[in-house]
Amino acid sequence: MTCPHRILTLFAVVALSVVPGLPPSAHAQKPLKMGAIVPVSGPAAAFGLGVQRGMEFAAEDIGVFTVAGEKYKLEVVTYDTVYDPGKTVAAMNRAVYNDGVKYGVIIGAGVHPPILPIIRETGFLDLAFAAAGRQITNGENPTVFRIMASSDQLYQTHLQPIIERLNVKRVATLGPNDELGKNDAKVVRVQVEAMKAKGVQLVAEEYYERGAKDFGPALLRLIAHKPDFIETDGSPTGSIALIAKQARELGFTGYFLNSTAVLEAKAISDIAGKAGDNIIALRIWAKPPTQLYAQLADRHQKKYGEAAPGTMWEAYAATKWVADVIQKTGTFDTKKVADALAQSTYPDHPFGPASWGGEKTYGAKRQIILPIPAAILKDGKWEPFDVRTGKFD
Amino acid sequence: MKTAALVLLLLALVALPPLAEPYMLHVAIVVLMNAVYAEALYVIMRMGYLSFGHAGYIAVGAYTSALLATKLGMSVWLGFLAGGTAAALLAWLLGMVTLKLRGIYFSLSVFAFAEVVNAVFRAFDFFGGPAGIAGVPRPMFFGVRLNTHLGFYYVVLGAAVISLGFLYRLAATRFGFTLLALRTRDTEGLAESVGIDAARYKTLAFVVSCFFCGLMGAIHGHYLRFVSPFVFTFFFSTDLVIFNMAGGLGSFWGPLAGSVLLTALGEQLFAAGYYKSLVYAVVLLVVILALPGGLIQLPRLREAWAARRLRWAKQPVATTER
Amino acid sequence: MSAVLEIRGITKQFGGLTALAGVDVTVGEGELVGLVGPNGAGKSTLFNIIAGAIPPTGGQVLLEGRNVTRLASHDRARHGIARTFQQVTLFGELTARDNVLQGLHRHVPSRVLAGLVGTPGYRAEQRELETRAERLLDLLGIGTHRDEVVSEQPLGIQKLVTVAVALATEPTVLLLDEPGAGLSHEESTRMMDLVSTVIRRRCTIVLVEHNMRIVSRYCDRAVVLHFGQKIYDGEPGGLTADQRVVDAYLGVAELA
Amino acid sequence: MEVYLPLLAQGLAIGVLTGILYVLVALGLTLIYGILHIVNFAHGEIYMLGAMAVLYLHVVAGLPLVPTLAVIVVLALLLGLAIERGIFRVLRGQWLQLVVASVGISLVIQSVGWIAFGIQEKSVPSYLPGIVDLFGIRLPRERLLAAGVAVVLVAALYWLVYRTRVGLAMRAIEEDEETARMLGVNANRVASLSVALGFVLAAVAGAFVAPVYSLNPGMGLEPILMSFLIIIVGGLGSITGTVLAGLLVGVIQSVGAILFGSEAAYGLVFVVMIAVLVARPAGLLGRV
Repeated sequence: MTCPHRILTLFAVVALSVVPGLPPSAHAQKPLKMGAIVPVSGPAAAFGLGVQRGMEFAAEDIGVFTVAGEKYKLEVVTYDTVYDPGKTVAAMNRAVYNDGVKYGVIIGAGVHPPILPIIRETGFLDLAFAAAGRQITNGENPTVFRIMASSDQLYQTHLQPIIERLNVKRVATLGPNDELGKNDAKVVRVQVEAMKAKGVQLVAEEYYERGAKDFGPALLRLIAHKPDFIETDGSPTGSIALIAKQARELGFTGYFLNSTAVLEAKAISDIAGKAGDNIIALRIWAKPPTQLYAQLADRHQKKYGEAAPGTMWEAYAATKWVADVIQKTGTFDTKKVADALAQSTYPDHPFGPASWGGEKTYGAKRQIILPIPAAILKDGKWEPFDVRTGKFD
Repeated sequence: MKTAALVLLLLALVALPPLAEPYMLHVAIVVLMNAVYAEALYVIMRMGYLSFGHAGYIAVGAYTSALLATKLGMSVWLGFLAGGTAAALLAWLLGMVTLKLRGIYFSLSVFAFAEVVNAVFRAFDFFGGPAGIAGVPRPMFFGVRLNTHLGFYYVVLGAAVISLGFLYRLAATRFGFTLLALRTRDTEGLAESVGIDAARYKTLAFVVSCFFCGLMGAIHGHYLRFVSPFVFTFFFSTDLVIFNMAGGLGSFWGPLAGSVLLTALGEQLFAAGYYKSLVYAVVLLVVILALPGGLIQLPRLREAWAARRLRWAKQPVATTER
Repeated sequence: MSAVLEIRGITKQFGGLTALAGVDVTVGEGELVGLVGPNGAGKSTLFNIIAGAIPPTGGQVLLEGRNVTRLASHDRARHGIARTFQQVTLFGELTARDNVLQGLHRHVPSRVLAGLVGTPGYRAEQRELETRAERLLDLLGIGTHRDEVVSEQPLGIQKLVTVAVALATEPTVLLLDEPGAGLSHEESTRMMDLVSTVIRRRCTIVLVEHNMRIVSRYCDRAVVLHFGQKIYDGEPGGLTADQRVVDAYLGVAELA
Repeated sequence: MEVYLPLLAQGLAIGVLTGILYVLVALGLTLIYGILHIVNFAHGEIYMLGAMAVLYLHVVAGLPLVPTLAVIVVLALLLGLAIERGIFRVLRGQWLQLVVASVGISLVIQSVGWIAFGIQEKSVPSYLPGIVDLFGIRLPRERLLAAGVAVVLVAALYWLVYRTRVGLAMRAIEEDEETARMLGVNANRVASLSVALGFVLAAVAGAFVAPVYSLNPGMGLEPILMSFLIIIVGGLGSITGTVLAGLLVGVIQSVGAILFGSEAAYGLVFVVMIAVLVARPAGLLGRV
């Protein structure tokens, strides 16, 4: 095969391979595609798995619905971002421009900056699962909603009450050295400074490589400052369990706080054993807050044989909420749906009645407001850790 | 005949895009970028040097251009060149040191360099730390900012045509030909004895390779409109090596074929990262074991097998490359 | 006859071992000098010092009167010193013609820009180089093998290609390291015939050889090294008569 | 922050213990490189398979620890022989193809791992829970166990390589293969054995380090990066070099973290690596 033919075959293969996906099979109702643009491999895979399964459960429960006289069924399409900004752009290009996806859940403050321009240009309705990142929910991004409690919200409402209740005086922070970790540390610093009068001070701040397994070096320096409270920002399950275990090994006896994690009591106690006690986790329910919450948990256990990752419930709720609003407004136009969504409330969210807020902090009503639980780990089980929570608007 | 086919292909690449969907333009952009990265790496792989750290030089290019554009408001076109030059400069500095090493020593030293580059970008706020640098602007073209896929496609196409043209012709020059003389420690001795300053040629080859990585890295950063230490990772470097090996190191067309086919294929496997790495790995192993010359050797498979059987008989179990 | 290559007081220490102790040799233009000595006498060490592969501990190497002792081997090659290696070393994956081309390229400016553009002048120059390479291979009688990859050729052919590559740099002094080694009797005779007739006309030759019959038959002069010292420098014919050479090296039976 | 003695002592102890774990993980890599000059990029994945084997055999299936280890050693041997025979031998002599093939193997095992073992983080309960308090320095028992195993394996490796006929054959092949072959050393069998043993060391390392950290299919990447660092700093192919470098890196990370913070310590380790590469390309004790 001489050289020129080789070039032509190359060109033909490229053209062929980008042919858009197969046309949707023409069964009774047309599919409404919703994207799960989440990490399904790599260190943050557990976050993505919960969202994917939560959305699929929601699609099953919603079943067939009508919009402007047409019958539709929700179809969840997963695009693996591997928590890498470059791959997230590729996923968005595929979803938005090829598969015609207009709605989706996207995980990770760190991967948002390169796709926000695409979201603004195409009006993609992004249900963001991103605790940090003030630049996500604001006036410039009308179609971006944060469907989980943000770091600002968590810490503004919970940090000071928890510190007071435990009578903590020396706070230290240890988080992943990425967008999430650095942002949470900033928010914590502000809250702790506000309690200077009560003698509370921030004594140490350390970071670790996301996905690292050995926290000895970071913990050594931290524990040297004799903290009685270690805030571990957005450390995932594997990390917080190892941090607890290794910190106890180094003689730390105080409390841990974790804000945005996907924590299962069993997973932590398997890894850390008794060392896992006294971990306080925000966004984790010790007792199911609603009937729906418990049903979803059992359904996941039956179907997958393992405990549900913590992101499942919020993804389930957001998907159903958006589907309801689309049905009510009778249009797929994301601008209209976004405006309607912002005004609407969602009483049967698995966490409890939910609405939108955040104008004061973010300048746009795009931050979900819902009951924020706190729980403390005792002998491998979560126990409620109710504190009088501060206000967030 | 060959030039006619090339001109035909170029015409298609220039004329067809306005009709294409934005997604196809996205894939074309990614394919063109990976083709330039693969061919840039090929310059030193053709010389027998395997690098697991080229993503580091791509990152240097991307960050240089992004910083110049966001912090100094410099014209993006100059940023592209600055990205290439910065990577080339770093390659020159480090090349003098690492190129004394051969074989796996060299591969691992370049890999270490890439890890340090990422660590530095993550550690210091000047580089935006772990959050990276957002709001990296697209270039302006007669007053219009090229924010559309089509607009930016032509920027990438232009850069790719220039880069690939240069790299293709480079192999035909005496400089390119001389690089073939430096494949192993022994041939390097022979090269020195016929008057080839091996160290200078190797460093120049490394600088050229890293220049084009930096140049396209800069363009890549402006395409994403964002640079972060989590984009150009170790796996990015291994992908480029896989493109080269799968395509075949025998000629310029090898890495081109490898990168075009695997990138286009990779774009289809969006559902899960591990499907893509599984397919890449299986293609790589099949090619290395069954097609000694890579995909472009397909037409001359029997010869390639015969050559390997002959070579295999004399080969030691312990590879001699220290 | 002006001196082409002068070696003045070259010494070389490897840690405690003295490989060369103050060797002086002068080679005139067009001479064919045999460097002789038992294994470990320092022949290859001297060779490598002249070629610039290893630096001497003391002494000087002069090429056409110019001191090249400090020059790296690639600079020395440009000034006219070419060599072959004891173990056959070639650009294994390239054809015979390409191997020779690598040598030829040293005397032509690389002109990268012209090459990139592929100007007619550059292409003509390239074709001319290729014909010169083919002529060089024909000269050594291996023209028919020019398009074959050298690693797949028998030793005899490979050895001739190594000589062709060295000759391609148009050297003033050619250092041949045991050209006949590993070859059958006819092959080594054919090689030496080539060396003493065709190649000799192109440059001065210093050849390392431990086979006395070859040195006596082909070389103008023989220089004998023994434990790093020069113990004989003169007509090959006189070798057997010189008592020191006999004691140090030959053992009478072998020479007869 | 006042840096006082007990903290430094604790840091040093943790550094040494972590360093020994690095040595345990890097041992298999050193053996294969030492004999065949192949850097096995799939080493991290074999380590992961060892850990997963403990999870599924010992924890899930309930097989006692010792039989589990026996099964792991046998499986690792077979996998090593298969990969050497099927992949490495075909590419004999071509170091570039060999290295890239091992990258391919690593990606295959990792991808299949994600599919087979699922995404959720898993764990293996500790064989020896609790800590030992030595003059105020707290040392986790499970790490001491892993360190003990490392010391045993290093000693066994020394004994094998320097005290047995097999070891002699291995060194012969590494030193001068042609002569070794002429003296009747079966190069192929030595190659197979070396790779198989390297895989066993990797899998056993995985089995003993599993309880210390948590498990997921991608757990092989971080140890492999650290092992590369160590065999380069220590000198490719030298067992003593690996041990020294492992301890050095462990101590630099922990003491470095106390003095400069853990992020800087991570960067510091790579800077040391490049410094060693530049000063002594062969590493502390390696031979080029």
